[in-house]
Amino acid sequence: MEEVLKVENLHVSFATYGGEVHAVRGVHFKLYKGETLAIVGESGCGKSVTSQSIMGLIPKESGKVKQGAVTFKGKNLTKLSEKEMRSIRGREISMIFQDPMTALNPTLSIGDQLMEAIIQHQTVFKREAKQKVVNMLDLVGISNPRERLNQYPHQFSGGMRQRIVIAMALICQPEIIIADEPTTALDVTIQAQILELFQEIQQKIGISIILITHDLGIVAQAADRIAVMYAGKVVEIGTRKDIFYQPQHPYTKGLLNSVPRLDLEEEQLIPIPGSPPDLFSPPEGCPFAARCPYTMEICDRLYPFTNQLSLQHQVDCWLQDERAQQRKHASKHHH
Amino acid sequence: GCTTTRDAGKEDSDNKNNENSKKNEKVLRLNNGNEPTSFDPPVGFDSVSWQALNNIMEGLTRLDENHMPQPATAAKWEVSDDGKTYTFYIRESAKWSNGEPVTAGDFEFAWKRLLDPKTASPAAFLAYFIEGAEDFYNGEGSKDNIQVKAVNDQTLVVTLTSPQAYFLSVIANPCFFPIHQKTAENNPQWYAEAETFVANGPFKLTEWVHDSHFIMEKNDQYWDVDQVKLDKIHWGMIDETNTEYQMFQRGELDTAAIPPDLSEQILAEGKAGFEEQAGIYFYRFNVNMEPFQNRKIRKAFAMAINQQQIVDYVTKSKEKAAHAFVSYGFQEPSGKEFRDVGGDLVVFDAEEAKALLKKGMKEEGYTELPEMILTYNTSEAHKKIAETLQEMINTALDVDIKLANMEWNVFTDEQKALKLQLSRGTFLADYADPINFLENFQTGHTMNRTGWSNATYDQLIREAKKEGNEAKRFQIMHEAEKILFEDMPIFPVHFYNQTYLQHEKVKGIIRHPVGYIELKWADIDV
Amino acid sequence: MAAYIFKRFMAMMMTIWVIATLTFMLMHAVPGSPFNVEGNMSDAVQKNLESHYQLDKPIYIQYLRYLKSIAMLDFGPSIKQPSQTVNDMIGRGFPVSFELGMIALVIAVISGITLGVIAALRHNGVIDYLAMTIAVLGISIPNFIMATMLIQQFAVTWGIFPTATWASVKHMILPTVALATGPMAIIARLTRSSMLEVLTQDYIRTAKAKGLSPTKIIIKHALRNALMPVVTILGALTAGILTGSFVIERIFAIPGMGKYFVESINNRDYPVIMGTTVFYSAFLIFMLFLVDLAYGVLDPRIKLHKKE
Amino acid sequence: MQKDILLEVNNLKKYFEVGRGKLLKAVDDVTFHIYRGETFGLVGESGCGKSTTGRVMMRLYQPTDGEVLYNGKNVHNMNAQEKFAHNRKMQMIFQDPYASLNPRSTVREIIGEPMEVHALYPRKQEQLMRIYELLEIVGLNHDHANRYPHEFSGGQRQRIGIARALSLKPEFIIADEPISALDVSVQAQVVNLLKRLQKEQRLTYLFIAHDLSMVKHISDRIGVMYLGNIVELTESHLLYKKPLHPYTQALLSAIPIPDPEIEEKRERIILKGEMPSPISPPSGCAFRTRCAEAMDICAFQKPIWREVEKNHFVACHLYNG
Amino acid sequence: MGAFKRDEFKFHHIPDEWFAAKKKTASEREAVVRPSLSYWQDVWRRLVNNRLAMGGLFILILLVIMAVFGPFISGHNATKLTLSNQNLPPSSDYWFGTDDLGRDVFTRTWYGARISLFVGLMAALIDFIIGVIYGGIAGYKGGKVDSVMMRIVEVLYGLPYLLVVILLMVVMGPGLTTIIVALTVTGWVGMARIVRGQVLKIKNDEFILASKTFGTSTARIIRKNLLPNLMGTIIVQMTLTVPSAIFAEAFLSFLGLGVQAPFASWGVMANDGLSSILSGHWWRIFFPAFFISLTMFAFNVIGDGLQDALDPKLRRR
Ligand SMILES: Nc1ncnc2c1ncn2[C@@H]1O[C@H](COP(=O)(O)OP(=O)(O)OP(=O)(O)O)[C@@H](O)[C@H]1O
Ligand SMILES: Nc1ncnc2c1ncn2[C@@H]1O[C@H](COP(=O)(O)OP(=O)(O)OP(=O)(O)O)[C@@H](O)[C@H]1O
Ligand SMILES: [Mg+2]
Ligand SMILES: [Mg+2]
Repeated sequence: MEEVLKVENLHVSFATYGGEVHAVRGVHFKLYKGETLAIVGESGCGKSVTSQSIMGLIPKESGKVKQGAVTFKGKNLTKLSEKEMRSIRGREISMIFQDPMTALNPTLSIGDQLMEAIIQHQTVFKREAKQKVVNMLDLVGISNPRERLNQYPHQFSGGMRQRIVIAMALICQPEIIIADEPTTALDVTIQAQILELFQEIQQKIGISIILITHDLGIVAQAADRIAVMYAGKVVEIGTRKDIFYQPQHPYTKGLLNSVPRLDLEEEQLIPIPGSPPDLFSPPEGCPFAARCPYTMEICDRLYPFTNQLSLQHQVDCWLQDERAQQRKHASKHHH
Repeated sequence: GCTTTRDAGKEDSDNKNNENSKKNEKVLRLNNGNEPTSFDPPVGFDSVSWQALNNIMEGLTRLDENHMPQPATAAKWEVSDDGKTYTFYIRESAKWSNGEPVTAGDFEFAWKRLLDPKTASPAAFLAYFIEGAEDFYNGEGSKDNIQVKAVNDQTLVVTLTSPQAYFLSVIANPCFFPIHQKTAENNPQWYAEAETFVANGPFKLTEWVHDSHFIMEKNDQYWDVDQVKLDKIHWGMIDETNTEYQMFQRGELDTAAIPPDLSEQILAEGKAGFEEQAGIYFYRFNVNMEPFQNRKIRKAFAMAINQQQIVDYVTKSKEKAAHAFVSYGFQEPSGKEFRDVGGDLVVFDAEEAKALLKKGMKEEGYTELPEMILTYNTSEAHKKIAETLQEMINTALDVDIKLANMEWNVFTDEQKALKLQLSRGTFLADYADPINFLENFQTGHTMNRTGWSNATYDQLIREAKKEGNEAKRFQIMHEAEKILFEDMPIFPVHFYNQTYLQHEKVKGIIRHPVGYIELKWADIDV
Repeated sequence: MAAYIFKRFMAMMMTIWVIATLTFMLMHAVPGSPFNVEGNMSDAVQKNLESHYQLDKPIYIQYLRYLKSIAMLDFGPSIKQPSQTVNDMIGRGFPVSFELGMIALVIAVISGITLGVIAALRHNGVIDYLAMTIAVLGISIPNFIMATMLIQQFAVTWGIFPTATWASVKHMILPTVALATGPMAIIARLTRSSMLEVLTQDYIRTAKAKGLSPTKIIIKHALRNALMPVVTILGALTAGILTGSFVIERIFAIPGMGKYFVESINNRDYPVIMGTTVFYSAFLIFMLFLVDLAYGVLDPRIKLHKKE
Repeated sequence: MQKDILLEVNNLKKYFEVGRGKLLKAVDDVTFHIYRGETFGLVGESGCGKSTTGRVMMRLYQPTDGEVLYNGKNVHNMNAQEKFAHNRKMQMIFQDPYASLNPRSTVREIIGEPMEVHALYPRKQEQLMRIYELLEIVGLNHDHANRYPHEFSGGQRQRIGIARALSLKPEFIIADEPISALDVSVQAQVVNLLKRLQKEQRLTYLFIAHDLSMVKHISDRIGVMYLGNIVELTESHLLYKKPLHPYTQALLSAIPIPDPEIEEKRERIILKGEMPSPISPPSGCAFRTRCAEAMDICAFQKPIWREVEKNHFVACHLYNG
Repeated sequence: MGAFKRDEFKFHHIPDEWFAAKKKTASEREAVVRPSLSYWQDVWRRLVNNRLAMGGLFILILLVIMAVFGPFISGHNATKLTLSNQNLPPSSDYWFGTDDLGRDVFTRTWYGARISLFVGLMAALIDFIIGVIYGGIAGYKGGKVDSVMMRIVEVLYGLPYLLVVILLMVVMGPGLTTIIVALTVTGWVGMARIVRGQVLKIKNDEFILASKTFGTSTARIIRKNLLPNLMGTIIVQMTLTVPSAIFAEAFLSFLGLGVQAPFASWGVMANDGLSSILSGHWWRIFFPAFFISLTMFAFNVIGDGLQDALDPKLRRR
């Protein structure tokens, strides 16, 4: 498998009135060609910040990439100048944002907004650019694309706007698309349409997708590999099957247990108690310790090391340690 | 039309100089302050209209540099023995700017129009000297009874109600200017635009952009055109003294008024000219309101005022401090100055003032004076004087008086309705005779505004108006003025004068005390 | 659309009528008369003048006459300057005031927006502070002081510009600058805050993700949206400039219409008061209407007929 | 389960006037009833009129037509006193935990407000005790009482909202999407809490959501709404097993299941387009524009609301006759 | 996979007991770690961090102190004329020079500060009361009531202000009260508009709805739920009203409406000193104009700072 993007030990923090927010604290993952990597995790765990650092879109006034590297085509994106970064954005890596209602400029026609990306990155005639836009809109399933070029975002429904946003991301045929919760704002029926569109496109063009979401259902449907984030860290990463059928991290397990399933008649949901930690002062040890049913003394003191369970499957958890395993066995034998 | 709106006259001064030397034109640039009210002679009864009217038109007489009436359109006149009937002989060379002769009929037409209630001329009262005038104006008599008759084209006979020596001076006022009858009958609005204006003065109106500027040029039809030196006069309308001064500094104006703040400096440097003006700045007591119903208290306040200090330190424009009501500039038959003969009728005396106040308060049974308010109409200059008066009264009498200012129209209304205790007043003479000053304090006169009434005084004024003997008349007037100051319904502050800046090359501009400017003899050194 | 405009027009007429009526009442409630003079004016003369201008008629007849004059759009002659009609005065003064106001507005808008944008882009930086200090100074120096200082420096001391009047382009510079500073400051502050707001919007992030250059993002994406609040106040600002120009017109001896607003009231020149008030309120309301139209053009989401 | 009807909604309509003369038919002729003690789920896509239905029931809006009977009494036809008394019986939990708590009030003030309005506890101390009790019930503790909403996480806030709704000891609670703004890991907390409370306090719920899996989990019966209409209503286990209406079928198939193997095998019905505007809804059956099985009749006749089998209502021409 | 290799050395230092299970109580799980700050404490904290705003606040406090004590410092009287001491430039005796009637500009400046600041604050206060009530009603009632009320505002804009002012002066006589009334005749409109907009915005917020569901009276909703949430906007608006009222007072005083001579506000002093730009007596216009500017600057930066501090975007962090 060809590696197109590698994120290593990424640390990002923000200076706010309330103090420094450690939004991302050592994220690492790789993205292979043609695959869909899902990043799941709850709100505020740093998914968006991770994607923003890949794009170099961390707001300069307050945010800072403190450590780590994002390697793309041999270049460390975190070290590139703004100008170099601009030539990558939209052309080689593009992004789809969560809310299609606000992601489009309300005062510009969609044709205008789609065309400017092409014009920015390629030397083409306007006619040519227009043709490309029309083709792309056609691809994402907007009927009568030529007529609709002059319309404004408010004249489209939410689902159509999200298609337009997708078309915008695809228009320069990038290698990577980062989709930050592309369907969260949409209804399930529309979500199904959009997810299907993603799959179609991936089959046609073969790009790599980073899909950020907090919906495990979507992940089960659309991802090849999954990274589970918690409080600014990737706590578990593995293939779809690894995560769903052999989850190792208590958080991953908890997550799977806490969502109801349409197809089953389970009686009780098992929630994860408590709330995610505040990133103003992240705990020294494992951030999940406070909510973890298997907490040990060490969890509060030291962040666990990464355990390589298989070629693709890694998990950061003290429970993987032999000593913890032993105790577990011991207590099992007791009963 | 106004095709040359932005004409040469408005260009930069450097440009202007070039052009002038090329054409050798003598252009005078003046500021009229505001849009003239009207160039209809009987209607435009104020200085913004007179300034211009006096130079584009001419009456029977014209005031000379000594402000004395001289033959103008009338070449000569005769006065009957009883001094009541005047026969004017109009010069044959007097022409309108359209080439037609100025006739006695034009005068008769104009004067009767002045008195016509339909004209609604605010100046009509000036013509009340004429037999039958007042009745007609009040809608009681007929037009034909007005004793103004054009005997023929050249001869105009006027009969007065009483012999008035100053009649010749009064008719120099623009409201007595003739009107070209035919023009006026064809186009009732003939005076509204430069194109239709028919002039008979040293200049004619050639351009008038309302609220912006107007231009007059030498009138070659004028009978005395040889005396006229200027080719052109450009009048701007700059209603802001500071700007006017700044324009003068930049050479965009040839004369300018002096901003109050600068007058001391400029006068000290001797750069400014100044001229007497027949007018007085004074304050009115309301004799119907406490505590000023008491004569002694009024006098005490009047004597607490140091007029000299006010002109020296506050107005600072070299005005003359006023110690009586009639201003300087009126000659008695004896050749003496009226004011000098009359002398000072009230002078600053803090001791005496204090004593008078004490006596007055005793008379009225006051242990303490009631609250007093000194009111002036809103203006920076008035405020300064009011503040000074307040201070002077406080220092001399140890009395607190409050200040209040009012919007001008409200102020006038309240003053007329006798609602103000102590309030500011101004009188500017309409014609050059002391009686014009003194008649104001007759009982019930619109200018009285004090509630003061004195039968002897009223009688004296009536007598003076009828008196044919000049020496006697002046005697009566002095007597009246003394009575006024005995009772002290007013106290004077200062007489007006006109201070102005003028470029050295400009010569021969005459500023009359009755408030208008004379450009017939003006000239510019090239 | 036509129906909307008609409805709007009727509402405008209604407002103007109310304003005219109130003004009429105010005008007659205030003491003083057009014929008050400092000097001598006998009662007879005064009476004569009043009957000449029909001010001796009962008040309701005068009111009806004014209503008629409004309906006919003919306010008759001025009382103070009887040889001119109110229509003449407005017809002559308004274009000048309009020219002055518009130039000032253009200056204010361009410089205000520039200043505001620069400040927003350097939020909390030295440039931001500097720009906002300029803006605050612009608001806080009274324009009569500003005007007098400008003349003193630029015309008298340095002789670069002519002092006053409204004759050539050169003449226009100082008065328009003096008039523009206040509105400029207001626009600058408004632009700054709305720009700051817009810059946090998602579509700006989208534009960045497309790889557009900052200049392009600001000009094409941010500015247009940031200007929306600026456009909103433009109507009121224009009308304000028009009346506010009184001081400037006076200082610079510009033959505009501003003086009539003040002088007609000081003179109790009733026809002129009514004429200018009706004209002004109509203009104001019309400007607000234009702003609505402009809003629709700038923001495609707003359709005119959707608003009440 | 005893089948005692607590609440009845009959032919409820709510039209909003938008612009001149235009009507937005947010709720267009809806009929259902809720049994005492049950949880009635209402699902549907955004804008289909769920909240409006809830709000009309809560009397936040006046209905355009139809009635809401609570214990047989029309809630919109009460005098002031009755209204005030009724307020205590029915409470609401809102969707947005950020917007539904006054940011300027402390938790204590927020939970105490309804009690103060109804003057339940004349003594401050008693009220405070009750507030503490409520906080405990929802799993928060005493020191939280003096804090401000912005200091809490979303899940905690939603629990504060629940505590507030409970403060008047209501019988019936309308929960308008109480979990859709919450994190997945926290949603279960709130749902479990609601379930526990239902048992402990014998509450009846109207549970509004667009997440069908959660609705199915918590509800006894479910109504599926589409464009102002309820298209299908049945017991929750039946709905998944045997959906009748094409819209319900599509809706169910669109919901991803967090299990890769099942997902791989699943056949999906992907609906075309999106929900039409409620200002100009399609004639006849509102769903026909997106329905794969639309027939001619669907265009001009509105399908009737009928009980196709026991406890299974549906409005669709496919099941006519 | 070198990066992910265990660090054997560190690992061995971990004591075995640390791997014992540990129970957490519910309250530990629900711990709220954020510091407890009320909304206003939070705003204040942000404001303090804004140097410009703090500068403004400092200036303002200084101005107020000077307004209180300033007139007594120099030992000169504010109204005493000393005609022989006219137009003296600033010196060790007269720190700000003297005016055209020989009065001490320093003392007058601080007297003026009292008047100007008082007028500004009073006008802002009254604007606040009227504007909040009017805007609140228009916004809360909405619909017809709103559009009629907004029409009235339009009419108010169209009326010739000068006429209104003159009438006021006639009815009430000149003085401080009159000037404050005159300032507020139209001054409240801005406040009303803003309040109306805000009310329109938040009146449908869920927390208001929530309050309605338990039968809260309208009055209580406005008092307890609406107003506290409007306060931020209102305060920002007030900081902008104060300077504009100070400014407008200058204009009205010029019409003769304000405090009566010999006392003078800054605006009057600046106006009276206008021609000193030409005469070179710069101190007569400079000081009042400078302090007007300074006050406006202070209020404006405080307003801007507050606006930033109140920004809801930053609030959720
Ligand atoms: N510009 C910023 N300034 C300050 N803090 C920020 C900024 N952007 C993000 N953060 C903080 O960083 C943390 C991670 O945010 P991020 O947006 O990556 O979360 P997320 O996982 O995408 O959550 P969600 O699912 O809600 O989108 C949060 O605590 C957030 O408050
Ligand atoms: N106050 C209102 N005025 C006008 N239209 C309204 C109003 N409230 C709701 N609507 C409209 O009524 C329709 C139904 O809205 P409602 O809020 O009931 O939908 P919903 O099913 O709750 O959607 P969501 O899942 O997004 O909450 C929508 O089209 C909405 O725009
Ligand atoms: Mg995110
Ligand atoms: Mg809803």
